[in-house]
Amino acid sequence: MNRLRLVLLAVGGTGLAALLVAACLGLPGFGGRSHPYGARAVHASLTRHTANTIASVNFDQRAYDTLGEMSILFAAVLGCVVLLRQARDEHRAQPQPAEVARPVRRYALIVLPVALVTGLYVVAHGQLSPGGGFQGGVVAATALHLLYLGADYRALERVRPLAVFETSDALAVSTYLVLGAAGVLAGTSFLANTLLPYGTFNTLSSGGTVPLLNAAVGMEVASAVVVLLANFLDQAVEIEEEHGS
Amino acid sequence: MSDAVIVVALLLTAASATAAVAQRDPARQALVLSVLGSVLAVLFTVLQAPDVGLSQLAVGAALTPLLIMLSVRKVRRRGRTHDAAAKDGAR
Amino acid sequence: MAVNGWILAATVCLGGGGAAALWGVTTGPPARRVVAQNMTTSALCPALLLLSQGYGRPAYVDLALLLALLGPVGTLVFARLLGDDLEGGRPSAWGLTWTAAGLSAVVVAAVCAATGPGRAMVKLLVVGALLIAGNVIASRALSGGFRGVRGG
Amino acid sequence: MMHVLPYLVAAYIFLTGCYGLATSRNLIHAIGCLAVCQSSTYVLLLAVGYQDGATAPVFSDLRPGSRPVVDPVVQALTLTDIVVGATVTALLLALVLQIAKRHGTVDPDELRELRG
Repeated sequence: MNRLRLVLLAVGGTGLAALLVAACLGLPGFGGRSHPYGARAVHASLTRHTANTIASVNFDQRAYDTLGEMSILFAAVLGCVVLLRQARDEHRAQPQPAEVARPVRRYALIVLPVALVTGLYVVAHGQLSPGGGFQGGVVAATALHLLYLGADYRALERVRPLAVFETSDALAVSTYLVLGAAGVLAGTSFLANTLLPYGTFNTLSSGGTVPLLNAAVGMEVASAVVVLLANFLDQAVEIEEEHGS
Repeated sequence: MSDAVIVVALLLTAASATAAVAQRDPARQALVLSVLGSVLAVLFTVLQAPDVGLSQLAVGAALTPLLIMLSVRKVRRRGRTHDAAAKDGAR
Repeated sequence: MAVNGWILAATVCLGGGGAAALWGVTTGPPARRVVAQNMTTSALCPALLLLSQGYGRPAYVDLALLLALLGPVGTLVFARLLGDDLEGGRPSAWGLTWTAAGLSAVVVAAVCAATGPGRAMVKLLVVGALLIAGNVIASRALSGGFRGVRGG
Repeated sequence: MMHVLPYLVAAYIFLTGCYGLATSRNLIHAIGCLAVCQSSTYVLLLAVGYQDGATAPVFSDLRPGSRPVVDPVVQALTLTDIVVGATVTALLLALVLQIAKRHGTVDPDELRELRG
């Protein structure tokens, strides 16, 4: 049985490898000069005064894709919450308070605000410099969990009202939808970037609706990651099964 | 010159990916995955994609290993409490 | 492209440091693997700073900033959640730690000297401080920073 | 060689991940291998968009038009790819925790025996 499986894997893998190598040899060469889509995307981004072309592609030219991606994230977090909820045969055990060496505790408490500010900075400058809602949101959410490293899980639970984060997750998705629908009401199409003036190139308010959509995504990602990690931490640290069940 | 750094980053990525698959213990694999995440971020910088590099750093170097380690801890803790319960039952 | 000293230095840093860290993280007892994972941050973050200077793009410094912030956090997570495996062989690789801190300091000083005073330099100094502090603290945590953490 | 090397590396990473997935004895390890497979797609996409001697299409510290830039469309696609990949990993890990609770094992072979 096991040997049969390995033989099957070897045959399939060799065939796939041959096909992949053939496909690689047929691709346009690495580092080539011809990028027609790229040139057009850069041009469109510059006419709309968005300095970071990737943010322009994500939140303006292909904003509809980002809506789909947000829905995937939202649905996945919802699925995790349902899968990891406390079952009837489980109970919560109070975790023992942890002893953390003082330098580690001090480091965590000093870096926590620095990381939060960095996350906000990355979100806020998403349409100018590298960064954006996704990256900054994950950093801000990770920063909150420094409290778990510096102190213990109970300290984290005190400053993390989960209901608030769940609400803000849903609120951010709705904000994105409302901003998209506002385009329809204004007489253009869904998620069209025609609502706001484009502003001065390379300033925080440039790019029309890009900074707003970016902020909504940042809020959604940050809340989603906090909720996700909270559920996993609950499972790993607090929830125990009844003995002998 | 810029080719040399791309080649080094690519080879390092391939080596980390191989190492991540070869580690059979999930906890040790999580360590290698976090190295793979950081190396990928450098590769993306070299390929002139800093946005993607930032995202890979946040997700690959911190979030994914953390989730895997928490799952490993849960599965191990489950095993421990079950063994203890089985011993109590035998007694 | 002409020969660029910054990119050359980054290639050496990336190749040498990355290969050493990868070898360390795949072999040996668990304690040594976590130390090697910590050294990845100290090897790759200076490489990112050198690349940012080599490509002439100050915006790339954000990557080094994020790695300097999140790398030690990741190591602390491993130190915390692998607590049981690390019992017994508490690693104390202080020689390696201070070598890595020295490398980071040299790279940050060199890039600072090349950019000159201004806001960019403040950012570089923040990255350097975070990198060195994070590296030292993570080493401290690995050599016994989380004692008796079972329930939490 | 240089004009196909990145594509070949992406293909190699994908195949390595597949090998790990097929021979895995632990579902958590299999999810790690899936993460390796996902990373091959990032390498492939970014390699397609690269241009020799170009720089990132981010104009916060660059005058537009002063240097050639790489393709931003594939970078935006990769960004989406990474976020969706992370959520898939999280969802699969949650499923594995459920399996561990219901069946008491995370070894795929033992799971098959349980059902039979």
